[in-house]
Amino acid sequence: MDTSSNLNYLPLLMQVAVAAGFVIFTLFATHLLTPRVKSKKKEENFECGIEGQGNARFPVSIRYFMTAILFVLFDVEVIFFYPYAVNFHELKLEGLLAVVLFVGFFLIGFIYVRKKGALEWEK
Amino acid sequence: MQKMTNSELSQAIYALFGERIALSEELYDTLVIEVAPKDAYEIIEQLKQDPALSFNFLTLLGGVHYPEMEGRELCVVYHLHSWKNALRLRVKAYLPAEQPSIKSVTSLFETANWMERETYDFFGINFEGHPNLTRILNMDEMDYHPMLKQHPLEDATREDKDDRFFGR
Amino acid sequence: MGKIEDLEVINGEGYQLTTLDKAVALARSNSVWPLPFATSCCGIEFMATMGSMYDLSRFGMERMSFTPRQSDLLIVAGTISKKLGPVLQKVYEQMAEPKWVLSVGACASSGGIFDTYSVLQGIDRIIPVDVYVPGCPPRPEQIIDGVMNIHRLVKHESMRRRYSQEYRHLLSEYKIEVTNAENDK
Amino acid sequence: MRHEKIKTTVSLADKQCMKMNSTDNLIRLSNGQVLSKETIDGDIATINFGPTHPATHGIFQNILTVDGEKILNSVQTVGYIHRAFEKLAERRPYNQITPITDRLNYCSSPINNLGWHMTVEKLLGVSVPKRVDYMRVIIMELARIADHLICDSIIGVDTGALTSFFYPFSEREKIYELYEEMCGARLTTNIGRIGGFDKDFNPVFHQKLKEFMRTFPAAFEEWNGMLERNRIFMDRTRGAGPISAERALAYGFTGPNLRAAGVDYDVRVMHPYASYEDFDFIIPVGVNGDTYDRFMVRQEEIRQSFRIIEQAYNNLPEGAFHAEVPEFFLPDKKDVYNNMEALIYHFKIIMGESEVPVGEVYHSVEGGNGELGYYLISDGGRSPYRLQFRRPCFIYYQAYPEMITGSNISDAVITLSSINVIAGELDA
Repeated sequence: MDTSSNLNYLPLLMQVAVAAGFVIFTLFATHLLTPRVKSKKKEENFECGIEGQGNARFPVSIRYFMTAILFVLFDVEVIFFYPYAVNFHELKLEGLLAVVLFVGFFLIGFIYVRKKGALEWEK
Repeated sequence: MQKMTNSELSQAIYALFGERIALSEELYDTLVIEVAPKDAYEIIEQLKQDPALSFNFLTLLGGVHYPEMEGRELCVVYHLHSWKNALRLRVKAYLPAEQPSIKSVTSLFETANWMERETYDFFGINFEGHPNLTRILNMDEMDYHPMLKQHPLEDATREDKDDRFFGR
Repeated sequence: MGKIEDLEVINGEGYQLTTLDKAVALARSNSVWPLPFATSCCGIEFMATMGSMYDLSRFGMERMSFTPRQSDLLIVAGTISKKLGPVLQKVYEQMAEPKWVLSVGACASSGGIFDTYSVLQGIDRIIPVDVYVPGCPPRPEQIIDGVMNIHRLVKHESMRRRYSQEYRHLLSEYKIEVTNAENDK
Repeated sequence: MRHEKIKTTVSLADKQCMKMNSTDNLIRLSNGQVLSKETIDGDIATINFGPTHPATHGIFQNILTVDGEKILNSVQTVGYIHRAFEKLAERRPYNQITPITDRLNYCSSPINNLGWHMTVEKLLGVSVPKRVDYMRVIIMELARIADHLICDSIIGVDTGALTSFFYPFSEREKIYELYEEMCGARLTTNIGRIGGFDKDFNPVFHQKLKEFMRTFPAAFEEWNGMLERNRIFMDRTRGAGPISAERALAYGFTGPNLRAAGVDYDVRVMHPYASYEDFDFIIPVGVNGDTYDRFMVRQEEIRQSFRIIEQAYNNLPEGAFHAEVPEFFLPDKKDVYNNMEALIYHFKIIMGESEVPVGEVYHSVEGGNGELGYYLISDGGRSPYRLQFRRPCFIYYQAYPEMITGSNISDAVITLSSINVIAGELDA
């Protein structure tokens, strides 16, 4: 395996090392540098200043989850457009067909979601 | 239509209620009438519904404490305002200090809800039929009614302003 | 401002040697995140301080955080009544260390002109205060001067202070019972 | 089939919430937790829109019972900065009550001060010269512009347009400079005296006022253009927190909030004071009383106030800048040293011993938020026997639960900032 190919991966490796290094460094640095004063009142959850009631772990209404997951779905779909947009000319017609098909499935899914009324906010 | 003057207003009120108005005088361009606490509610209701007078707006409701007047220590003051005749009317009802209680006018004017709670909070006047008569401005744990004249202005538990130095 | 010169530093060509303490303190002093506990008139004057004319964000105080979890400086601007005392105590106690308190205005510092039955005569009765700003309301320049004092405090604070004996004594005076031992991390 | 009802462990908010009006639907569980029926069978949450909250712009608390984003009920707690103004006013002499009044509605404190001075003048039976009236009108309309600037910029902040806070605030700083020329303070002004003003407009005030009148319209229209026809702003604010005219009247609304609901009641028109009848200005009236109408009514009122200032400033009459009220107006130093009465009056005013006739009077002015009234009972002593403030914020904040029930939390936030509740005035 000629060495030249894995040489040009070096910058990528350094990039990953710097990114991961920064994250780990800040995590540990803050853990070491900040003083820690624990107290019972500090552990309670913050309810705008008055005594908290009950606990916050309860089934939040489904609409929040539905909106969030649909956003993730269509956001990930957009990511696939980047490679397609880069070599748009080489992929000529069948490339276009593949993408149209891909988007078509999502479109059908979106229409179904609209019909089901998952995005309506008020019941 | 010609705006009604105070004198016409007092005659109209006398015509409407007659002897139930204990006293009526004109102080600084506002007619002041004094009524017995038990029929304050009907008088205000009639004043509101009467087409000619139509006192449709309760401007202010508050209490006054007169410690030296026997049997009439606490006074509830209603400020009514008739927008049709651009006239103000002040209705006063005097209550004894022991169990001061009067019928609440929240059913007539929604705005009286908090004003009555504030008057209860300050003077301890009980408003019968009030949906939620509790303290509104002071802490719930406060046991006395602060606006009564016998209570001091300063907070009793403070220790920074030593009376000896302030010549009190 | 965080001038490098007044720290004990060793200056070389293009580099400076200083203790970790000083470097961290300098970084902290220029990026304090305030919690504006603005209740009454001083709150509006604090808004004027954050406005474009006096612009508090020139000093690294751009980000106002309203949760005590992400704030270092509690700016109490305005009257604190007795009903609000427990709320202020809870907000102060839930702030992450290291934390500072700036009491803006006469009402927060000493009850001001409201020497009445319902006003807490000064917030230092319930929480330890680092800097007091006089005035009713103080002019924005005065508030910024108070913030400058806080920055000076932050810059010269050693990292050991929050574990020191007198800090623990100060907390116990305000009946804040600390659960972790002397210096466990 | 709806998913099986999970036993939620949510309990209601603290004891304030327990005081919900219908107490029959409360069920006490075995472990002592109290739950309302809706909490058990639905995903009802209880959110604390509490004292320290960025959206409340002040210190009051709403415990919202929420189903998802829709608000079902709101229980309010106020009084967090109750400073006992009325008890304090019974201890201070008359001219020292002015500093208290400007801490009522501290966004437009000159209106409170001058309202108080007019109340005492009415009690004393003093009529002030025309020039004082025009000076008072100019200062009160400046204060009204300043108050509306803050309120409308906060609506902009709450709909996400932070720049709409910075633009009007620089205008407000110009108004602060005008106050400084007149009374030395920016916010809590303590402007004027009982019977007029302590000093006339000095040349710097004239120059700054001319400068303000030259630059303000353009700057105001530029800021207004950012929000008024802005698609996002209109979608967010139209239909948020509506209140009908009857409900507004029942709740005792006055001022811009009532005019937004469609009733054109304005104290300056129905009971003109400080010679307001000399100026012509229109009363803007909204249609359906929602946040957008309140915003538009306040914007239009800024323009009308500006027109009043122009009219008042252009024909400002000559004459004395204070009335003959010796027991409240500090005589000049040369009089104090030369004649006896001035010395006595000087001493009385400083010691606060000036006599006031016995009587009771109610006078109200059109404040930034509505009819700001002073009910003064005096027994002739050095301080009022009883002074009650008609605080518009305290009176119309009762309607807040009714305005937000059924709307989303984000609408509740904008509604709160659009009715311009000032905590200082709310719990005096």
